[in-house]
Amino acid sequence: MASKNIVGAVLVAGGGVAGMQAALDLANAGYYVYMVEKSLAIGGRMAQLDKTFPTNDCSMCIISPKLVEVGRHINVELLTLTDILSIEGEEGDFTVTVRKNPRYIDMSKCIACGECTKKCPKKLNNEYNESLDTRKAIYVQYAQAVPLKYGIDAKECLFITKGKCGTCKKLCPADAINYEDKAEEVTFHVGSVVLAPGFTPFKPTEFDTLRYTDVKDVITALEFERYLGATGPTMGHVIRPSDHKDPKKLAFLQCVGSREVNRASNGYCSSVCCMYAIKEALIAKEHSGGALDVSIFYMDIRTFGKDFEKYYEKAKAAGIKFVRSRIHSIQPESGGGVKLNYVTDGGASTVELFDVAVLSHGLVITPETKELAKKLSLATDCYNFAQTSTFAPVALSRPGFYACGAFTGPKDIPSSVMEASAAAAAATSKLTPARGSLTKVVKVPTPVDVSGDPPRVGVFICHCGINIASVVDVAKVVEFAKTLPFVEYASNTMFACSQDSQEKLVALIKEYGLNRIVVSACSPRTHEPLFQETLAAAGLNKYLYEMANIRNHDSWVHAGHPEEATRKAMDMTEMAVAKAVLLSPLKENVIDVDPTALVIGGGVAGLNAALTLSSQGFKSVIVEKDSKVGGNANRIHSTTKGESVADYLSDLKTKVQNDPNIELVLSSQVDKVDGYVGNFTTTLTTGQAVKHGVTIIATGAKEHKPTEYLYGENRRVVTQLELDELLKADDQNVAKAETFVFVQCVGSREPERLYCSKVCCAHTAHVAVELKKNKPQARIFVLYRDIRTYAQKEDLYKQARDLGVIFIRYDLDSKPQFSEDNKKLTVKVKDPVSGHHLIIQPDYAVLAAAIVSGRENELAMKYKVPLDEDGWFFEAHQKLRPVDFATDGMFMAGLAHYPKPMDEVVAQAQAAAARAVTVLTQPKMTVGGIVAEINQARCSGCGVCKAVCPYSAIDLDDKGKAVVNEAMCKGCGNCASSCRSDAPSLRGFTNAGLFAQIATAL
Amino acid sequence: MPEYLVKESSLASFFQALTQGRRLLAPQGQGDNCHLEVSTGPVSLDYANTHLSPKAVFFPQTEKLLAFHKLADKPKPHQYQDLGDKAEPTVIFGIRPCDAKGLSISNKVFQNDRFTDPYWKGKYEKTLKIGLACLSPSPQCFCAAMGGSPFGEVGLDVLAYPKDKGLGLRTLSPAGEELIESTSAEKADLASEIQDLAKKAIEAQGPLDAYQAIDASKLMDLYQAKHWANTAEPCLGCGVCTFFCPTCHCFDLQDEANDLGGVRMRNWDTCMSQLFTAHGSGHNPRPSKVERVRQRFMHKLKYIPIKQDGVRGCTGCGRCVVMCPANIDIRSVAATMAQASA
Amino acid sequence: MSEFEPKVVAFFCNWCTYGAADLAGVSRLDYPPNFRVVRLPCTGRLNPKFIMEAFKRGADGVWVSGCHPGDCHYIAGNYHARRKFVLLHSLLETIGVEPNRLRFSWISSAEANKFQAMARDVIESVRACGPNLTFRKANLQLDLAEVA
Amino acid sequence: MGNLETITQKIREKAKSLLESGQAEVVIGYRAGTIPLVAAPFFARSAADCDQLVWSSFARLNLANYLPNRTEKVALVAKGCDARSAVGQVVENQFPKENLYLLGVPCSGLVDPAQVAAKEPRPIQRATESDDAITISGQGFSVDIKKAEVLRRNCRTCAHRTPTVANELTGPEAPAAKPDDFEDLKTLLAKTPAERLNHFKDLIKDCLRCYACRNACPLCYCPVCFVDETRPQWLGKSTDPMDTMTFHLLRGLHCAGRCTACGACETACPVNIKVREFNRVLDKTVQENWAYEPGLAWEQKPPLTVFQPNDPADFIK
Repeated sequence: MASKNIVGAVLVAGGGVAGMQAALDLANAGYYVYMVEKSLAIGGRMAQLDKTFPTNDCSMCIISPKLVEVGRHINVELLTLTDILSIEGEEGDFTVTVRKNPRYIDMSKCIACGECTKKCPKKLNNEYNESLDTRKAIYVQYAQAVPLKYGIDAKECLFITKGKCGTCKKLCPADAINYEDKAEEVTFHVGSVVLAPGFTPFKPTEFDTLRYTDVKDVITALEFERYLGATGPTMGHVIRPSDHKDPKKLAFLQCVGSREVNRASNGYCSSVCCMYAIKEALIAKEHSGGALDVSIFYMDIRTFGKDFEKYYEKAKAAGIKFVRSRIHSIQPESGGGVKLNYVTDGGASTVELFDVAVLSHGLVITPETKELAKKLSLATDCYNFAQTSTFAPVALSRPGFYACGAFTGPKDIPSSVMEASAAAAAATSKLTPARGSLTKVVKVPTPVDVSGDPPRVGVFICHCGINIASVVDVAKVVEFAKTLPFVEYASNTMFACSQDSQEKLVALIKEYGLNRIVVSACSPRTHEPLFQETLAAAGLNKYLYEMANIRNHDSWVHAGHPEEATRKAMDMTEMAVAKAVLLSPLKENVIDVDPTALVIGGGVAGLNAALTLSSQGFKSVIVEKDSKVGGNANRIHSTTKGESVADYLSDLKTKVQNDPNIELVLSSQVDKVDGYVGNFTTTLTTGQAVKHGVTIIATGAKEHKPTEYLYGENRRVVTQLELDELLKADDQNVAKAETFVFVQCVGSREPERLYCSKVCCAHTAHVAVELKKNKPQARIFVLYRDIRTYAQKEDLYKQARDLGVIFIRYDLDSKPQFSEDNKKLTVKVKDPVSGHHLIIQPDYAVLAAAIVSGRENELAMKYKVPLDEDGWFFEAHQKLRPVDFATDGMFMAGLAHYPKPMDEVVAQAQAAAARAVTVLTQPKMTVGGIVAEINQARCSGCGVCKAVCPYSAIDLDDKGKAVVNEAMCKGCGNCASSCRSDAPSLRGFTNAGLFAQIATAL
Repeated sequence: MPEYLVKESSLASFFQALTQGRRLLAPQGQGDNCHLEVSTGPVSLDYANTHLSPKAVFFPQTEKLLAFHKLADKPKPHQYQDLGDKAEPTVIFGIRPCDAKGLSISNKVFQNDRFTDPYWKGKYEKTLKIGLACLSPSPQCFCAAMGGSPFGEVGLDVLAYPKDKGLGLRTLSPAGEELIESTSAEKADLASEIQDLAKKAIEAQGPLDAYQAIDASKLMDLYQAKHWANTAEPCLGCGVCTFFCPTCHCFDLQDEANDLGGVRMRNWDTCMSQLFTAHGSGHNPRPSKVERVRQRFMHKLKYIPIKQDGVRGCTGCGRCVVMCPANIDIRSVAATMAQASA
Repeated sequence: MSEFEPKVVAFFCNWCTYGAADLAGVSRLDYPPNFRVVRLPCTGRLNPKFIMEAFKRGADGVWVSGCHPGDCHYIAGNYHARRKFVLLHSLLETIGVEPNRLRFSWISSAEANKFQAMARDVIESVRACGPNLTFRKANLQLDLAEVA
Repeated sequence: MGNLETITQKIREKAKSLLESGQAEVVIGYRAGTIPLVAAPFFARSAADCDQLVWSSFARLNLANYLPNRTEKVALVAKGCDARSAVGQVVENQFPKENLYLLGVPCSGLVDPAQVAAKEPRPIQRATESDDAITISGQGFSVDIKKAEVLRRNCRTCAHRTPTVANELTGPEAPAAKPDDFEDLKTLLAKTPAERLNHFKDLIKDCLRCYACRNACPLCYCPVCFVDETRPQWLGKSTDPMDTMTFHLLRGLHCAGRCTACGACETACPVNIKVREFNRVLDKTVQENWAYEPGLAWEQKPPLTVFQPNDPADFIK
């Protein structure tokens, strides 16, 4: 490798949530990223969602900061409307050729004002809203799109296709339209490739019995999602499509295009449909004020993720009906609605009418992705998902190629995000020498010290072409601004954000000695960073900036009231000036980062995290309380893919032991913790003090000790892990055994443990298959509540059934009964199909005992990180930050977060390492800016600020007074508003500034 | 000065005459609820003292001093307008001698050879003060011990006392004389009666020798005495004592402005507040309540006597004794001071 | 204009409701021009005294809006804010501030329509309350005529 | 011996033994006032001092107010509300728990001088008390008044008269009163907003902005109170009614979820404003929304330091 050229850049294909996360982690770890997206904008499927389960977070709200971050990242090159043509070479140095398709819009000129789209005569299906409404031929994909630039649909544009029209070009105030735009081929080099092409929803068009194509009131779940969305075709109002009336009864049909080998050839479970159906059902019901009647028709409810089971219970409590039945066909009703025939649990055939049938369609690989995989010679499974191994879950069959998201199997957002981070780590494990070689750094002059100088405010009022000026009397606002206190200079500008305006701004700052800048233009949410960069370029502290949003909040919404709009623009400008006058230059301090990680827990997660960090060139210390590493994996026989865990573990141990970057401290635990991100000092119970920049908590979990089913009383009753141990040891009794009963959900999904342990169903199916293969005459019964072999693991379930394993369902109120007579074990269970009781006398009864958390309260307190009510470590955000804690520099991996199978454990460990690298890779960290500070003279030490700080950034010092750790503060200002004596203040949003704004608002 | 008599039957015409060309302020209400209010006619004499001291008439809690505007389009922008001297001719009836003495002490602060406060002066000089002597003191009263008397005459134009359901009067200034002459009051010789009544009223108050001892002590001995920490310990720092004190006169200047202009005003301030002495730098020469409590008692019992020829800054009205939530009784404090410096 | 035009001070969190207002702009959803927005990072930054100050200075109404519970960009800012709002709301309502003068909402950055509807509702209900003459500081009575 | 004397005796004995053993360096309790109907805060540091300690129905101040910033070991003579305030101060880091000895007094309610004056307007020279009644006398009169008729309003609805957390009680538990049902507030809410605003404006019309209510309050230990803020000085210092109202509203808000209804604020008010009216509005809100009462246990978390995801707030649209 050393002799070869290693390129410090990575290609990320796909701009969905997985691709974005991978790109950010890569770019923040010192690699240049080419992000290729075939559509106009990034965001992917998540941008189409209304809410996300199980927190009902607004999808757009949580994704849009990520969109902006990717869009603005100096080391992420966004290539939209781009197709990959070829990738040649090998890991370390690939040559990528792409085709950039024409947008017909000059991105550097487009200000996304939307004037062009108003008069475009073409009305086309709006893909963002699943074609439920229309868009124009010149359009943005969705309102919050990044890049927020229009594009022309060349196939439909009248000018491009027929040479007629040209209206948009006439209307564009920024002269951004270029009908002559051409496709171009571009070639660049990368060291590795991360593929995140995502999925497409299964189109139920071929299922003629479901009548999707011809019955209006049969819709897909994604269509329903758009109806729910505030930006959807009905602005969040659920309708019955046939007559736009409020529906009263709604049916969700699960597994449409999933778990379906006959008609769809999709044998796998799509993993997310149960949850999204519950989500859509709940939200629709909520919208209706509870009146809506919702039924979900399902085969197994698969709510296996963190907090999913509680969500399911919440839905039941909210009155959502769950009917275990797979609907074969839908009949339309005259006058709207549909008729469903189904058989209830009791066997009764039922007919029920619904207003709308929602098809919970599965996730499938697109033909383009299939084509791409083929072109790149990547191994795929029979469903076109890319093949990976349990122990390298994001590495594809060809070196240098990595994947995240639905490409390797259907999965939800947090899993995709986890994999994205994991892929970022894996994709750079061989690129370490080139880290930082291609990344750009912004160089700005040292800001002039203006503290103590009287404010000299420069005010710039933007016309935004005609966007502002056609409504607001800009000249009048300028004249008004000149009369405001401390204003030294005020002028208007056609486009404040244009390159020449920016240059002029720099010149004016110097010419007039301006030390505060106010721009009255558009939204600070989109444009503040741009202007701040300009201030920095002019040698002014970038925080001496304030913006008045006289476009989005004024001219665009008060077009009919130009006088009031002008008055409002004046007020808004005055408010901005009043605040600007009181702004102080904010310091950003640099702190050292100790480039070492402390990994707590030496199980598969901890070891993988440390190895991944080592591959990135970072040292770690693993602290393991046991006298050996490996954790629970020491007890597991083989993975659901049949790989030997023992072999893997011994390989892993060898690697760790031989790795000079890894120090292993056995039989030790964390004793005392000091410090914060970049600068932790953790003292171990061995007395050793470890200095580290980040902490990864991978403390694992335990197998629940069952208190039922004669466990511990009868030797034939064993837990799943105990059976694995017997299998590992080639136990003769097991080998001789003829009859096995597996009982699922032992201790899981019970009121006191309201979660699914996630791994048991697949593991049971796997073991059952193995036992059957070894001894086909063996009689194997699986007693279950819902079989949850999600994703491609569904194949195991099918295989087990094909091999003759008998699956018998039981309910929580009719659990299997175990009895013992003369050392003979008898299991009695009611077969719900026949209604009869089955009596089984097994040689072994295997209990799928729950996975329970270690309830690491002490550890959590020491690092000031939270646990949820089940004792799992609580992540910063369930969807988008699944391995981060809210507290900076703290990460988690493995079962400490939630039960999960080994491939997900490895992925999460790699992800935690990737996230850790984004911290460790910077020798110095910049902290400060808009953060809180404490005036200790006003502090009583009552601790309210500390209690309300979501980031544990406030502590009490040895005098009992509050102090803010700038490295951990995110600037929310909770402390500042909670303190009764105003000891904390939030820089940039001080009381003085806000009071000044209130005063000038009136 | 001569004495006069107002018979019960002529009370109405007496008060009627007082209101001629001026407003009459007189106590209304009972107990804690007794206030100086504008009155037209016969007033109740059945009250211990007004809830607040009469200083508020001359030195209101909030007083606007001047106004300014900042409208560039008006003539003479940024000029200010004096809001003082809007006093109307007034007569106050029923000031207790302790409070009258308090006013005279404050008067020397607001009007002296170095400085004249026009806001105080205007009101003070347009007001005639008719005192009402105390026949029976309340448990908190100790005016005599402070060098005053229930029949004290300091600061008054006329001293009245209840007599046979009417009033006995003694005029104490030419203005007072002129005022009474304009009423139906008849001349009478009441000197010996006044002397007797005053003697009785003084005897009803307990003697307190501590004050002489304080007068005799050295300032620094009193100042440096060890007891102040203990004396101040129960103090809540509320400053109620100063708000009710007839001789407390400290104020704080404040500007309030909006986008049109603003006003400058003064508000009562209190030395019990840490903000009272806080410097812009953050330094505070009276950082704790110990210094602040010492300041108050030293001011009343030592500093003012030094500045005002031996006249004590406390007039013995007893309001602070009653009002102090922590029952810090100036009489006990004086005793402690006397003891400590002895 | 003879009709009373209410003045409303609005406090929006940067991440949700300010974004919704941005989106309302993009979507050209018109609403009355009567309120002025103070942008906060989070409703958690909103000290109740800002609301008092707005009224004290003569605002006819105050509108506070942030992320839906659970959506806070800062994890829990709006949860803490909500408790403060509960207190302030009950206090002001009890002491006799017309409920329509002080409005609260959760509007996500995607809910431009809700934003528009709420904006209209806020202004119209404040308009119905009439000018705030009672819960404000009296004018300074500058006697400007005299000064001039 | 009446109950009051027994308690006084017990306080003195315990105070002496605590001081002697060094368990306390100061005993904060009450002495007899220098004027009738008053018991004053008193700091006993010697056995001789202890003989001045008394218990009476006039012990209206909240002695927890004297805890913050004190470095000595303190034994606090604490009635129910004082004890709760002291616990609150420990929770809020204002006093170390290990330095605090709570000598709990089961309280049967304290006498409101304003109500006494309403019954007997003549100047009172002397007041004595038995367990059930007080005897007041002045020039030419002596009157007995049943305590139950002149209890402070907060005492009439005190559900925690006996300290819930104390190192020791001076006697058997006092029967709790029927808790505040806020009926008057409910009646008030039925009136129009304008009527309610007038009611509250009228309530504070005499306010002198002396802040005695604040200074007497054990919750008001801030180094700088919002009324004294100068950068920016947003609250006017004059007697402007809106500035005054703002003071009372924010004072109420700052006490919300922390107020133990001790009534010290009303005791201290020199112009007899029922300042607790503001607190009661919020007491009601806190109890209804978060079922919280402060100062009942060391482990309590004040309601503005925590939240529940499903906290009620229907008024937020």
